[in-house]
Amino acid sequence: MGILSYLLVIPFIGILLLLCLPNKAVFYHRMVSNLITFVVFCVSIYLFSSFSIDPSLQFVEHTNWFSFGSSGGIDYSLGLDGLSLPMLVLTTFVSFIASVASIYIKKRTKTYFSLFLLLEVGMMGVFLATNLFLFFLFFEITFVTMFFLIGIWGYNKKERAAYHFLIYNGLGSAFLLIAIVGIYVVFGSVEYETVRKLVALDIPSPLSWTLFVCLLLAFAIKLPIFPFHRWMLLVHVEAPPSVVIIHAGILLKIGAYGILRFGVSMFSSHMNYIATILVVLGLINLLYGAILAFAQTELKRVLAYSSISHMGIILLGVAAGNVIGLQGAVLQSVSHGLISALFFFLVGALYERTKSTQLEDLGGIAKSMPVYSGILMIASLGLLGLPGLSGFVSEFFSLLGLFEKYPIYAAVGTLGLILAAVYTLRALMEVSFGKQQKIFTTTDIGWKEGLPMFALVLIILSIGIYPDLISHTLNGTLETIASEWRG
Amino acid sequence: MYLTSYLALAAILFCIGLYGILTKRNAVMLLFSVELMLNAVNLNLVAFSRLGFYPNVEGQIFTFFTITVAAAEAAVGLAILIALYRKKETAEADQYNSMKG
Amino acid sequence: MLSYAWTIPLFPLFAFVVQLLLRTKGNKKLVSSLGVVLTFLSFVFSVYLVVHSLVWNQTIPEWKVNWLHIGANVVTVGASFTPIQVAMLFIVSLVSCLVQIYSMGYMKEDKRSNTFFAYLSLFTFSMLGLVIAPNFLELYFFWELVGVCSFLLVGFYFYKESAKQAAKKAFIVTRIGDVGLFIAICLLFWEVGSFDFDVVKQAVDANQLSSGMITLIAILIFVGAIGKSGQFPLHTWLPDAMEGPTPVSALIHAATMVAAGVFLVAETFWLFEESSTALAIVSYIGGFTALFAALIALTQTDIKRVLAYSTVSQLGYMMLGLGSLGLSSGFFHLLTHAFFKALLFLAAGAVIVAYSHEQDIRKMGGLWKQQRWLGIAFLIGAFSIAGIPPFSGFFSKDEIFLAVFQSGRYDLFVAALLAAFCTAFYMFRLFYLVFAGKVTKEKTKTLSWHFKVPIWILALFSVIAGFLQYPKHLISGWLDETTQTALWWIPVVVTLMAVFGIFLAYAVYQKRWVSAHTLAKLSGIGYRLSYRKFYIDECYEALFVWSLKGLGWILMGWDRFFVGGIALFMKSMPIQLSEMSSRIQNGQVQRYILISVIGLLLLLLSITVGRFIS
Amino acid sequence: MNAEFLAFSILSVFAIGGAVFFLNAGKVMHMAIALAFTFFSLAGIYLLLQAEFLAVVQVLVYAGGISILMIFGIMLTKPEEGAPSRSFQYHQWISLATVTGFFVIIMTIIYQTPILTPAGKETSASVKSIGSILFKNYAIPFELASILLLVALIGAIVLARKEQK
Amino acid sequence: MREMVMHLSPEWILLVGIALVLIGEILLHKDSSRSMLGIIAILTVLGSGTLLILQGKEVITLFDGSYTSDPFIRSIKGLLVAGTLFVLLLSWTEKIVAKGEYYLLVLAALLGAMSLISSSDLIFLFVSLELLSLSAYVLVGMQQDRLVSSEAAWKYVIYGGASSAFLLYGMSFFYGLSGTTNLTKISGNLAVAYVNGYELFLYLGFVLLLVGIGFKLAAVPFHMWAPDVYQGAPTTVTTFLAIVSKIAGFIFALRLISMLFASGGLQSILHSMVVPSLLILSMLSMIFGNVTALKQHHLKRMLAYSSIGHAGYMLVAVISILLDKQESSLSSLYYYFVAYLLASAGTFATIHVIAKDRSPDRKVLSGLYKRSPGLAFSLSVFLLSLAGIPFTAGFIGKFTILVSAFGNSMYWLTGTMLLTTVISYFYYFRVIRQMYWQEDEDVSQVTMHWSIGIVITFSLIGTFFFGIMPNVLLQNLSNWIG
Repeated sequence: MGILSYLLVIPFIGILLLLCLPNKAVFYHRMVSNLITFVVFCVSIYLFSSFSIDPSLQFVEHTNWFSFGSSGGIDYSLGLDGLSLPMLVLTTFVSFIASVASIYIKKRTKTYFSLFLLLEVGMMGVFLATNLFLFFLFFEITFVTMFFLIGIWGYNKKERAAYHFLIYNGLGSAFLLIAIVGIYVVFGSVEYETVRKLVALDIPSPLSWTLFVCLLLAFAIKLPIFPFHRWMLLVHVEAPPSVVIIHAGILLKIGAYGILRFGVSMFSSHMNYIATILVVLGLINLLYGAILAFAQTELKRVLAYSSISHMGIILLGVAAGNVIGLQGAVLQSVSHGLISALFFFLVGALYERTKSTQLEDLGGIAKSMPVYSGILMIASLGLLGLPGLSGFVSEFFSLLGLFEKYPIYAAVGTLGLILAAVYTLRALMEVSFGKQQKIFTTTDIGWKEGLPMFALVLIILSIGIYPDLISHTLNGTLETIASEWRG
Repeated sequence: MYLTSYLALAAILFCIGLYGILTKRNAVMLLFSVELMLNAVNLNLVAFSRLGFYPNVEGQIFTFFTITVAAAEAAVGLAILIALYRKKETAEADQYNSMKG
Repeated sequence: MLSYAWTIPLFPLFAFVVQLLLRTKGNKKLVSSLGVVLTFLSFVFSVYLVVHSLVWNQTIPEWKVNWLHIGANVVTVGASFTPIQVAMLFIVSLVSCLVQIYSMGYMKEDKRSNTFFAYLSLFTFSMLGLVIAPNFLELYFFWELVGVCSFLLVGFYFYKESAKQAAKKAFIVTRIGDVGLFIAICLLFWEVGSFDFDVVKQAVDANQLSSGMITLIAILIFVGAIGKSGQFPLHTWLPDAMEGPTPVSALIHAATMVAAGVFLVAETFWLFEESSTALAIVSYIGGFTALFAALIALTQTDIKRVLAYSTVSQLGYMMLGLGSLGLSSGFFHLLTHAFFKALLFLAAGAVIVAYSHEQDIRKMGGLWKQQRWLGIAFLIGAFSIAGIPPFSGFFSKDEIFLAVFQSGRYDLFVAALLAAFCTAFYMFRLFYLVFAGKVTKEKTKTLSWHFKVPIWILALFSVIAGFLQYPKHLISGWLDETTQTALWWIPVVVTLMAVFGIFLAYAVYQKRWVSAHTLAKLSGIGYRLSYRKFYIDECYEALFVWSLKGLGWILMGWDRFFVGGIALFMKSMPIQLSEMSSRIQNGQVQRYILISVIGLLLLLLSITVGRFIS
Repeated sequence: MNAEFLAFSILSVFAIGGAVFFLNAGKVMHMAIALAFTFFSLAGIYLLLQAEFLAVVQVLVYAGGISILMIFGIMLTKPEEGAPSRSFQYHQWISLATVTGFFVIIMTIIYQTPILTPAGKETSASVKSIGSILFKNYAIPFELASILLLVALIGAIVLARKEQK
Repeated sequence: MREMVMHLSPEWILLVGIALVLIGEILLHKDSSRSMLGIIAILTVLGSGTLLILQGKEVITLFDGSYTSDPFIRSIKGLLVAGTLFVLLLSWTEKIVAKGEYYLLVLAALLGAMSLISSSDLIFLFVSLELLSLSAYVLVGMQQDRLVSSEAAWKYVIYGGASSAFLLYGMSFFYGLSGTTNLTKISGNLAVAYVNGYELFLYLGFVLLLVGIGFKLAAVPFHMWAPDVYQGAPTTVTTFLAIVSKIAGFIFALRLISMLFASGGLQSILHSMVVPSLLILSMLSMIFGNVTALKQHHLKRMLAYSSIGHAGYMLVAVISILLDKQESSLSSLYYYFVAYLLASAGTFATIHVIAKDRSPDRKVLSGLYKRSPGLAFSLSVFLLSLAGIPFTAGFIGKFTILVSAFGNSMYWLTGTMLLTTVISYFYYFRVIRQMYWQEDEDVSQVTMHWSIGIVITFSLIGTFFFGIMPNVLLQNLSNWIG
């Protein structure tokens, strides 16, 4: 067992510990979860620091697992490259934050944290896996645990949300499974590298197109791309804050990661054909989400639609097809992960105090909660892509990349920047500016909530000021991908 | 030509049995209809065993088994019906519908 | 020492961090003086640079470090110190320092003054950063940052509904312009492969870019400038931005940030020079804005709004100058305007404080008698902006008129003259209404030295700044521009227009030979248009805000009913099927057999029929 | 028109007639008797097919055993006659159509490709040959059949006996 | 004779067991406990399993090939034995008056099932099938204090009688065309008939057979009996039907079809008719089974529909086997059997424990997470395995079937299978939801007999084990079969 396997095992230790604790020891449940997620985060930081910057796969682990049929076997293989590393670190970090943000969870904490840790395993596994089968397994873990996390600990319409999550993601994973089965049958392997090479050898056939479209659909639902977005709204609105942090922060990015990993990297020649379609879809997402975000009257819905809008930017970056665009897409994944984590943490803190996130009920929070609204301000500015915060870098890279081949589309895409400002500021101002609408018990945030928020702000700031922090590790891998795509 | 006539007769009886099983309201008649269907099949088998491409005795042996099974089935079916009748107090087959959906 | 010039913006940044940390607990006086002191250090350093660069004509070394990798390209971050930049450094740090001093008085009673000073420091940092940026990306970085500071400061009184709206408007409208700049930067990157000004300049000089592309990029950059500098049609945010505290108006919305657009055009002037179309657009928009805003300023009743429109108008002048190939004229006006407009705003702030936060000029009067020093200072500013010799405004305006005339755009020349007339009129309308006439308030507040010192310093600069260009063409020299031969009649005509404007104001508001009322009636619909700011806001409201809202509602319906409907359909289809299938399962065994036999029949048919067909 | 054909015709008319009467008889008891008649006719047809052993078994098991069993069943359950419900009528028509369809298909297939008996290959199966094949080749099924009968026996007892509690 | 005893020993021992139980039942006093007989039954089944293992890898054919037993068949028999063992263990607490007869019938049914899958002769097949069915009819109706039990038995016997008439009718045509009932010989004669223009008879015969097969598998549209019977039967019997009867039915179908159409001349029929009709059956089963399950409240009824859906999945594997005859498809089917067996046994066992005297409506599960976290967890795992979620055996099973199907270019079938799997998530997760986030009205502790504990534990471990270490089975399977 290598370090990556240990990484996957650590949360299980946490689960065991939790099982040993009595039901009532809520504080200790939290502590165990915080501790474990923190340890995992530290390990991932260690991985980050000892990662040597080149496009190769590192920390590789490879064991035969099982074989079936005439095709080659399916292996247990883990590894990290420049693409998965930032996502892994994002995952561990956001998980830690979400674990801390779970203070708003008050019932059945033991089950909650067990599922939470399991979810973390799933998410890490998704990024660590270097074959499709393993990827799928971990993907499904996230799917099942999320269903419970939404369904048990959500707000009023939690069941509807959970079921929407179930149908859409179920469909997505069905598509994914078709693709994986097909790839396994057609190419005789599920290892990323092998498949990539074999796909590159063939000229696109109807069969490989089908597989590719299935893959794309799977991740389109996860991301989500325009007509598949309904489920995500409900999840954003109804799930508890800490779960939404994970959901908006990481799970949506699995879609982006999937498109990059399987679409761009594996099926590069196919991707080339549909790049323009992808650009158009990206634009639709970007503008559609933005306009709808503007029309919402509830804070979480605003954020949900803004997520759709931001996922559009990822698509644009991917579709740009050059290193810059891809960098933008990955950075956007990371950055939006952090910013939305921060945002939903804030929303959770707000809901805890006001018991409402309707914009009309809110207002003038800045008076009684200056620190809170300061952080909210930073989060908003990050969301609308202010230079100096991580959101800018990613949007800039994505659009800059797009300008190379699709200047007109890119120019239309910049409209998104304006709209982002419009809806974000509207939401921000309805919450913290103006007259205080109701008498809430609004005490400002304390250290418990403040520290993790500050940590997030700090990271958002540092990526914004020095994006190479992340994009450095990416470059090698992305260059290989981009050269394939253009080759 | 002969064989075809036998087969036709079997088919007619089979279909009558089938129609009976589909429409008779008395539960005992359902069991009877099943027996009729099985009889039709027996006729088929016997006809084949004598007049088929490869006339041989296996068809008759088959029929022998079929008759045995049919008798057993009839017995069990009737036993079940009696048990059911005790609770439902009716022999109307369409009344036996407490499970549905 | 010179090689550390890049540290200039860091002083206020440090101040910002410390002030933010001391936000709640810090002693107000300490916190504010920290800002002042550190900004003053920046100022001193800037002066040092000015001496080296402008006076001794030394080149100050650029400073660069690698910042980020964009694909294969390495983008640097750094600082460069061309004469324009050094001059801007000087202006920004000076005005900023003065305004901070002023604010110590102005914000004394505000509970959140520490936050205010922190914001001011942040702004100073961003503005200084913007000024010394050696490449487009860094410039854009700070460009947005100053926008945010402006937003924060406009919305400083967040609990006021109007401040909230104004801040939002300020941010969004300028962002529309920023997007232009953003696109320009992206295009330049793919054309040239770098963001650096010098690299781009070399490429432009080497004719690497097609002329169409240059025009496009220049126009897009100008769009950015339009947004920031409040040019028509994106000017609407600037008057509303007066909702912020007055020192902010003086610093950001008069002297520095709004001039950033002009600065940007000046900085990339080599690009504009290559495209006559772009220049024409710059000058026409500038000229139009100058007149248009001046016309609006004629009728406004809020002291700060008058000044705001005046700012818009003056910025239009600067653009006009630049568009007419008068780089030095435009920049020179920027310089002088920074002094006199800051002066006017600070004075106006003092007036407002004196009247206990009353801003309506119709409720003022007779302040001359109570606070004469203020009157004098305001008068200096007014003369300067009206273009009365020997005040600084006269010289810079004169240059612009000269440039416009020589560019051959006589229509713009006439418009500019009209604007000059209006300028003089509305300034003195303001002066007479506020300072002359009856005393409306018996006891006005006495003002502390915090008010007086900055005002007087700025007044001093307003008076003397003009002489930078007059006997010796210092500015042109710095900018490496050949001086144009002056035409004698232009200053005369301009001054006459100004004097005429002043006289009219005197006649109407001091002597009341003609009542303002009849004048308004005379102009008919013109008055109404001017008073309602040509209904631009209303138009925008109808055009953009409502259409966006409408679109939002339509899409909302679409999203909920159509997209959601499809999802619902997909969901209900299995359920319908399920219901159908469980209805068939009615509990009767005969029904079951029937269904199975029908199934058998269909199967048989489909197979045999399929067999016969194929 | 030989004797065998005549016999077949008569017997088949009896068999079908019995079956049709079974379908349409008004009283349950009549139905049972009609069907017993059919079973008898079938035994005759078996004789025609030279399956004497089966004919005997048919008479014993069906005409004798099963018919009697059924009549017992009828008596035990005291059937009452009544008009079929509306929904059931509906069901009847569909059933009729389906069965007719099924019948048509079978008849088409039977008559489209008639199976011709190879000349001179008719075998007559004596009881002896049946017995020997049965116990030589079909010993296991025979054993199984005995278990089956045991199961039926036990099952019938278990099911039909009165509840003990 | 000695050979016959040796080779048939797994079946013989069941006969012995039946006899012992019968004798015991007669000897025992009316009111005394029948657990002794249960132990005998269990021992018998265990013995049968042991003998199966002892037979090793040899291939046995008896009576002109009408009885065959090869390693694959034997491993399937192993599954049947295991399934029956689970059923017997569960039966310990089942409320049935005639417990002795009950054990006897279970053994007889197992005997029927085991000889069913070994037989290669139409007569043999028919008799074994009827032995299985007849025992099942009686078993279903044995809970005489419940009306539904009798009613279920009634429906079962009528439906079963009709379908065996159809099956026989079909068999009679095959016999007529080939003149033999021996499946090893039948195919060649059929090919002759096919060439001579009797293909329509073949079609007719096959479709009629399909009724009988469909009935055993509970495949749509011949599934109509299943929901009522599953619901009405005692839970243990339902388990038996869902596991043993179904698995035996599949192997029966597979052998029958593959041997009927084994001859090269009939390959075109296999492709033009057999596979398409199975395909239709499979698709309909997957769709209707899963879709109808959506509306069900009654757990056993829901599981009945779910098992109809699973029959559809398994049919996919059967079709793959018919198409490519690769061992991998065979092992995929086997793997699915294992997964399905474990999960179903576990599920029914849990329901058996929880529902007790009540009708197992979904509501009985409310708040189970509090009353018995272990049971709630196990039931969740079983349901997840049925739904095909990774790290359970069900997923690997589904995956292998998908691979086989895709490898045979059955893309639409693959698609349908996954789509219906998604639909199935709904009702499986709804049950889980009921346990975890529906508050409970009933707070009584759940008590469980040790025998059921064994079943649940074993199923749970197995479900996880085969989900995580699939190679253990897959590797061995290819050894056995290859």
